[in-house]
Amino acid sequence: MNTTPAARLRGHVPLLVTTVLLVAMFGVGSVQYEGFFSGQVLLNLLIDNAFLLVVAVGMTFVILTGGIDLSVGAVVALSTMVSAWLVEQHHWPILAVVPLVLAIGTGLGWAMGWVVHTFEIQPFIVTLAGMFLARGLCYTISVESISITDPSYTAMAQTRVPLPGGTFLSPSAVIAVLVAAAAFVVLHHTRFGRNVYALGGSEQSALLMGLPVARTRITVYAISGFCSALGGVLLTFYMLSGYGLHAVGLELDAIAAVVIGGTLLTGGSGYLVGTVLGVAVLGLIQTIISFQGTLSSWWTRIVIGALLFVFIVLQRVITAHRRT
Amino acid sequence: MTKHRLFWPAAVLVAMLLANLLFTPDFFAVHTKEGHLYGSLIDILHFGAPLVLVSLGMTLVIATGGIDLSVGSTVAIAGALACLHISEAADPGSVSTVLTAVALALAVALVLGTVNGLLVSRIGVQPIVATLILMVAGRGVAQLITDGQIITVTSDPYRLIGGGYWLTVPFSVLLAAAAVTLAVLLTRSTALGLLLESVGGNPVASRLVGIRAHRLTTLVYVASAVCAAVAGLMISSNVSAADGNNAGLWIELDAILAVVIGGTSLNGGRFSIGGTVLGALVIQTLSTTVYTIGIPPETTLVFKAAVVITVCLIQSPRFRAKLARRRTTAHGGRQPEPASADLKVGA
Amino acid sequence: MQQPVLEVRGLRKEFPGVLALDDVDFRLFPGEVHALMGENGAGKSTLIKVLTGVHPADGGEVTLAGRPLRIAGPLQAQQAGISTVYQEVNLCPNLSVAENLFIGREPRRRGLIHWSELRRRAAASVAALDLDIDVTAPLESFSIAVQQLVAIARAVDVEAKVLVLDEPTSSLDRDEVAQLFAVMRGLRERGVAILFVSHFLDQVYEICDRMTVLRNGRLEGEYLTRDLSQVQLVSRMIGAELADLEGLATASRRTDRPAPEQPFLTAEKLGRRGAVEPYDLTVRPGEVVGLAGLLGSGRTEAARLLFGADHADSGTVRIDGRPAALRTPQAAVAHGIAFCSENRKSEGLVGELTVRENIVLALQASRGWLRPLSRTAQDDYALRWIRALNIRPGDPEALVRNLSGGNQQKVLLARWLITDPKLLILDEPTRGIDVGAKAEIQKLVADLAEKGMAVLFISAELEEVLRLSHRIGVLRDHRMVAQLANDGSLTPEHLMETIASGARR
Amino acid sequence: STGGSSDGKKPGGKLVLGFAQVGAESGWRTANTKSVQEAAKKAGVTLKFSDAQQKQENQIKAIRSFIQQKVDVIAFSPVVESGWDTVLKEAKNAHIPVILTDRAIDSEDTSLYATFLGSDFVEEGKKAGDWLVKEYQGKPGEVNIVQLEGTTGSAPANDRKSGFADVIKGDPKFKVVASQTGDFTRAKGKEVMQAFLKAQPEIDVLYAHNDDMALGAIQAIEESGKKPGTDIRIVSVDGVKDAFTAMSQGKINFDVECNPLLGDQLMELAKKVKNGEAVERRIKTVEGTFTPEQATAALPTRQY
Ligand SMILES: Nc1ncnc2c1ncn2[C@@H]1O[C@H](COP(=O)(O)OP(=O)(O)OP(=O)(O)O)[C@@H](O)[C@H]1O
Ligand SMILES: Nc1ncnc2c1ncn2[C@@H]1O[C@H](COP(=O)(O)OP(=O)(O)OP(=O)(O)O)[C@@H](O)[C@H]1O
Ligand SMILES: [Mg+2]
Ligand SMILES: [Mg+2]
Repeated sequence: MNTTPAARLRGHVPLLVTTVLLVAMFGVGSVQYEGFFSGQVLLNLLIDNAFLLVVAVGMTFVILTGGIDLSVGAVVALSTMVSAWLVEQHHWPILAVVPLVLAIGTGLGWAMGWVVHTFEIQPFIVTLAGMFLARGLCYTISVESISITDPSYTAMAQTRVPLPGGTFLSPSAVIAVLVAAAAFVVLHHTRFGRNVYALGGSEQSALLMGLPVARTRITVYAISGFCSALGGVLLTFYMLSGYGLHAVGLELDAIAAVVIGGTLLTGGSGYLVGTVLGVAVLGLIQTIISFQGTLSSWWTRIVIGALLFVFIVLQRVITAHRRT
Repeated sequence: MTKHRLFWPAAVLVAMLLANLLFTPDFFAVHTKEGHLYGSLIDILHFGAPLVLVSLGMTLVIATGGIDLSVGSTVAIAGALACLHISEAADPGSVSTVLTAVALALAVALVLGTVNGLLVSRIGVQPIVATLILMVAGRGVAQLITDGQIITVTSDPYRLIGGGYWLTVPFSVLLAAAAVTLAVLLTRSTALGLLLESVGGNPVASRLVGIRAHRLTTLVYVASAVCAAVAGLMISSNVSAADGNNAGLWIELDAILAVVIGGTSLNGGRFSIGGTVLGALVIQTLSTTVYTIGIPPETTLVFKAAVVITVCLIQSPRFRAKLARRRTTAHGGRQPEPASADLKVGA
Repeated sequence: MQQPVLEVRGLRKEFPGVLALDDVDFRLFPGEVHALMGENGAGKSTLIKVLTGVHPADGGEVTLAGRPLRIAGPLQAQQAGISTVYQEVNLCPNLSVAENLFIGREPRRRGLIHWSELRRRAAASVAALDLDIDVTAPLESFSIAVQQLVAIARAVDVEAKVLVLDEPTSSLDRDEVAQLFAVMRGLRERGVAILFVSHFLDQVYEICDRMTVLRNGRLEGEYLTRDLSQVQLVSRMIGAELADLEGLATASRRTDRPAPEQPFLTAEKLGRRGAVEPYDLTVRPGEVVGLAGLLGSGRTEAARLLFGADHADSGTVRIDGRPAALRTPQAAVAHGIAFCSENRKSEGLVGELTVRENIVLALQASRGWLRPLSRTAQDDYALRWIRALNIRPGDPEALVRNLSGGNQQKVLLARWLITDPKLLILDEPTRGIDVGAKAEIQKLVADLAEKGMAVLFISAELEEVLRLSHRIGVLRDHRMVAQLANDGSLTPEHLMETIASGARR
Repeated sequence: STGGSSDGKKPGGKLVLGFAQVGAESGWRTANTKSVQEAAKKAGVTLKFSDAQQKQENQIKAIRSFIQQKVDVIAFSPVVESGWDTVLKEAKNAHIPVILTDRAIDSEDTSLYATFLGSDFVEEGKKAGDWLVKEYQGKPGEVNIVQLEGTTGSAPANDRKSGFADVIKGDPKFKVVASQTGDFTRAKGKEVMQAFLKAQPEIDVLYAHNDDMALGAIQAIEESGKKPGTDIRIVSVDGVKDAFTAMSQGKINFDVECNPLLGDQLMELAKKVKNGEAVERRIKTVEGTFTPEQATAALPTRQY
C-alpha cells in the first residue's frame, strides 16, 4: 500500500482519468460535428482560453495553500481597462503599459495576501473586497468600454505564430504555455513550491517546522495577482478593448478549472497539469456548444451543466474505483 | 460583553444604521401607511428577508465545511415554477392554486438539494464544483420554465408571501423569522448542531464516532435548497413576477459573505445562526445605504469594498490586538508580535 | 562548572484563564540529557513552545550561550540552533516522508530541488533510526508511530546546539526507543544539549543526567537523576503521598476470574489486503485481550477492521454468536463496540469543540440527533469524568484544542467510556498520560472487565499489556503469529522473543 | 485548415446565417432571439444560433466557429461596442459578410461589417428627454427627477443616460436628484425606488432605463401611498406588453419603444448581402414612442 509505484499511481490516477475523459470528449465532438476534428480546433482551445489558463495557474497556487482568490476576474477587467485607458487616452507605449499593469496586479494581490495573513481574515472576504475594489476602479476610469487601436496592440492581437500543417497559434497562447511551464517548475521543483504544498497540508505544522509561512502565504496571492494582471493583458490583446464588465464570473471558471483538475480546495494536494486539463475541459465544452450551434440560450446553459456533471461524476467514480 | 460571539457583527450593524441617520435624519422613523408599517428599517428587514433565508441554509452547509453556489439558481427556479403554475391556473387568485404552486417549488427544491447532497456526500465531488453544476444548469432550467420571458402573475395570496403584510408587518419578515427560529430550535435543542459542527470540525474523527456524516451532509444541502426556494418565492412574489434570468443572480456571494461576517468560518465547524442573520442585515443595510445617501453607481463598488474590508478588520481579533498595542506602546520598544501561532497552534 | 547553553529565568506564560507557566527557571548544559518532568498539564510543552517562539512569553528572559535570546517563531529558533520535536506529530501528512524530513532545507542543484539526492539522504536518515520505509510514500499512509520517528529523524538530522524532544517515545516500542537513545547518546557525546520529556520513568532514568520537575506551571526543583529515586520523583511531580500510588503502579491489574465460554465477538479469517492478513480472534465478556507487536506490525489495522473503520475484504465476524456485518463504524457502535484511536489529533478529537462536547459526542451520535442529551446530563457526564480522570483544566467548556496532550487523551477515553460498550477497543490508550493517571486508567480498564466488558487492549508498552491482558495476540509484519494465554508465567522477555521469532502456534 | 468544406454550401442552396446572440439576460433579449429564429424559419434560412451568456469571449469564439463552419452570413449583437476588429478581420478574410444587429461597434475600419441594423440607445434617451421637456413646457418650478439606470457600464445604460441628460440639461429646472442602477430588473427597480421614496422628499418624475425597472418602481410607489403616473410621472424605455398594460391604467406616462423584433428585416438584409446587393450601412429599426392612449390601442396586438 505504501510501495512507490502504488503511491505514484495513487497520485496520478485522477490526472490519467481526466486526460482519458478529455480525449473521449474530443472524440465524441469529432464524430458529432464536421470540422471539429482539426488541429486548429485544438489550438483554438489554447488561443481562446489563454487568459483563463494564466489566471487558473495563479489560482492554483492560492488554492494549494488552502486559500481562494475571488478577485481574479475583476483584476483582469481592471488590467484591460488600465491598458486601454493609458494606451488610448494617454498614448503610452505598450512597453510601459504592460509592466505597469503587471505591477498593479501583483501589488493588489500582495496587499490582499498581507491582509489575509496579518489579520487572519478569511481569504474569501478579503479577495471579495478586492473584487469589488478592482471592478469599482474600472468604473472610476470609465463606465464605457474603450477600444484599442494602438498598432503594437493590434499587432499582438493579429500576429499568428505559424505551426506545421497550416495551423497557427497566437502570441498570447504561447505566453500562456510558457507561464504554465514556469509555474510547473516553481511548484514542483523549488523550495517555495514545496512550502506552498506544506502550508496547504497543515499550516500549524508548516509553522512548527519553521517554514516561512508568512512569506509563502503572501507570495501566492501576489502570484495570483500577477497572473490575473497578465491574463488581463492577454485578454486585452484578445479583445483589443478595455471594459469594466470584461471577465465577469471568471473567478468561478478559474476555480472550476483548478478543482476539475483534481486540486483539493482544502489545499495541499493537486497538480498544475491538472489545472491545464481543467481549463481544457471548460474550453472543450464551450467549443462543443458553439459547434452545436442550434441550442437556445437556456439549453446552452443546461447542456454545459450536463456535460460538466457527466465529466465530474465519471472522473470521481472511475478514480474512486481505481483507488480501492 | 465584547467577548460574546455576536458582539462585533451587532456593533457593525448598529454603526451602519447610525451612519445612515447622519444622512437621512428620519431614517429610523417608522409609521403606518395603508395599514402597514412603513420606513427604511422596515425596508431593510423586508428586502433582507430573502437573503436571511438563503444565508441560513448556507450557514448549515458551511458548518459541514461545504459551500453551495447553486442557491441563486434555485431561487430562480422556485420563483419561475410557482409563477408558471399560477399564471396557467384557472383562477390565479385562489389559495389552493398558490398552495400547490408553493408545494411544487418546494418539491423541486427538495430534489435539487438532494442531488447536490448526494454528489457531495456519496460521490465525493468537492462541494464547490458539485454545486457549480447546478448553478450553471439551474439558471438555464429557470429560463426554460419562463421561456426566457418575465412571467407576471396577479394573485393576492401569492403576493402575500413576499410583498404582503400581516398584522402590519411584512409577511416575508415573519416567514424569515419563523425559519430562523426553526433552524435555531433544530440545531440547538436537538443534537443536530453538535453533530454538524463535529462533521465540519473533523470529518475523520466524526466518522469514527459513528456519526452518519453522509446523511447529515445530504440533509444540509437539502435544507439550503429549501431555504433558497422559499427565498425565491418571496422575491418573485414581491414583484409578482418571475424573472428566470436575473432572480437571485449572485445572491450566493452575498449569502456567503453574510455567513462569514456572522463569524462562521468557511473551514466548517462552529457556526452561529444569530451571526448570520446579523451579517445578512449588515449587507442589506449596506445596499440601502448606497441608495439613500446616493453614492454614484460607478463608485458604489469601491464604497462596498471599503465597507466590507473595514467590517472584517473590526471583527479580526488580531487587528484589534494590534490597534490596542499601537495605542498602549505608542512608540516604545516593540515587544514581539503575538506569533500568529499563539492563536492558531493549539496542541 | 561550565555555563549552561540555554538558560531561562522567571518565565511566565498565561493563557486566557490558565497560568501555564509561573516564574519558571530552567538550565540546560551542553552534552547533557535533561528530563523535563511533570504531570499532564504541568506546563512542559508550554515551556518548550515558549522557548521555541511558538507562544510569546508574558515575562522572564531566555539566554542562549550567554546571549539574550529574542525568538519570534520556530524559524528563528531553528536558526538559533534549537531543533525541536513537538509533542503532537507536526509534519505535513500530504507530503512524502522524504520531503517532511528536508522541507525548508532541501538539497538544491542550480536553484532547483535535487530530488534524487533528497531521497538518498532521506533514506539514510530514517535508516539511522533503523526504520525501513518507502520515503517517497506520503506521510499520512504511515502509522502515528512511524510519523513520530520521522519527526525525530528530521530534528536530529540538523546540526543543532540544543535538541528538544517532547514525548518522542509516547507510542514507540522498545526497539525504537533503544535506537533513539543510541542516537541521543551519540549527540550527547558531540556536546549537544538534549531536553527530553517523557512519562516513562524507566526511560528517563535510563538516559537522563539531570531533571527539572514542574508542577501546575511552577518550578518544583532541579535534581541530578542519581540523587532522586523514582518514588521520590513521582511524589515531587504530583506532590502527593506515594503509598496510595505505589500500590497502583506495580500491582497486577489482571482479574483471574475465568471468563464465560460464550464469546462476545468472534472474527474468522478477518483480513484486508495491504493492511493485515486474515486472522482469527475471539473476545469474551469480562476478558481483556492484548495485542502486542512491533510498530507497524498491524495492530491498529487489525483493530480497525473489528470496528468497521476499514473494510475487511475477507473473513466474517460473529457477535454473540450471530453473524454481523461491520461495514461502518455506525454498525460497530450499534453492536456495542467502541474504538479509541491511537491518533487523538487527527482521528479522535474535534479541537474546535469543548471538552464537554467531545466527551458526549460518541454517545450522542449513537442516540441520533433526534434524542439529544439534556444539557444537565451532558454536564454530569463531563464533570464526572473530568473528576474520574482528573482532566485539567477542569472546565468542561474549555476548548479541547487548548488542553495538554495527556489531558486530550483522557478526554478521548472518557468519550468512549460513557458509551459503556460491550467491547472496548483501546489503541495506545495511555499514550502521553502521566504515571498517576496511567495507573488510574489501568485500574479502570481492569474494573470494567471485572464488570463484564470485553476489552481489546493495544499498547506499545509490553508491561502494560502483560499487566492487564488475559490473552495476548502477537502480530508481526501485519500477520497474527501467535495468541498466548497470559498465566503469570509470561514475561516481557518471553513476549519479545515470540514477537521476534514470529513462532506460529 | 481542414473541416469538410461542404458544410457552408448546404444542399438546396439554402442560405446559412450564423447568429451570435449576447445572451438571454432579459425578456427583451429573448423576444429578440425569438423573432430572429422565427423569421429564419419563415424565410427558409438555416440559422446557426449561439448564445454568449453576456461574455464577449464566448461571442468571439462563436464567430470564429461560424467562420470555420463557413456560414454564408454572420450576424451578431455585440455585447460591447469595442474589441471586434480581430475576429471581424478574420471573417473578412474568409469573405463572410457581417451584419450587426441591435448595437453598433466603434471600429474605425467600417469595411469590417456590411451594415448595422438596430436601435439607437442615445436616440431613445433623447426621445424620453424631449417628452419630458414638452410635458413641463411653461410650467414654472423645479422638476425633481429620479433615474433608474441599467446595469452599470452596459451600453444601453450609458447611452440612454447620456441621451436623456443631453436634452434636459438645456433647462436648469430639471434636476436629477437621485440616480442609481436597478440592473434592468423589477426586483432591483422596486428596491431602489423604495429607498428613493424615503430619501427624497420631493419626486416629480421617474425616468427608468427599461420597463422592468419602471414596473418594479410602480409597485414601490403604490406601497408608499402615492399614485404612479399622477403623483410621480413615469417615463420609460422598451415598450414591453406589461408596460403597456400599466400605461393603459395610467401608471406610466410615456414609453419609448426599443423594438426587439428585427428578425424579418435581418433575413432581408442577409439575403441581400449574400447576393452582393448594396445595402445602407445604417438601418434603423422602426421604433415609435407611446402615450397611454396609443399604448391602450396597441395593447391587444402587442406580441412581447
Ligand atoms: N493554547 C492554549 N490555550 C489555553 N490554554 C493552554 C494552551 N496550551 C496549553 N494550555 C494549558 O496550559 C497548561 C499546560 O499545558 P502543557 O501542554 O504545557 O502541559 P504538559 O505539561 O505538556 O502536559 P502533557 O504531559 O499532557 O503534555 C494546560 O493546563 C493547558 O490546558
Ligand atoms: N516498516 C514499517 N514500520 C512501521 N510502520 C510501517 C512500516 N511499513 C509500513 N508501515 C505502516 O505503519 C502502519 C502499521 O500499521 P499499524 O499502525 O496498525 O501498526 P501498529 O502495530 O499499530 O503500529 P503502531 O505501533 O505504529 O501503531 C501501517 O499503516 C503501515 O502502512
Ligand atoms: Mg505536553
Ligand atoms: Mg497502532
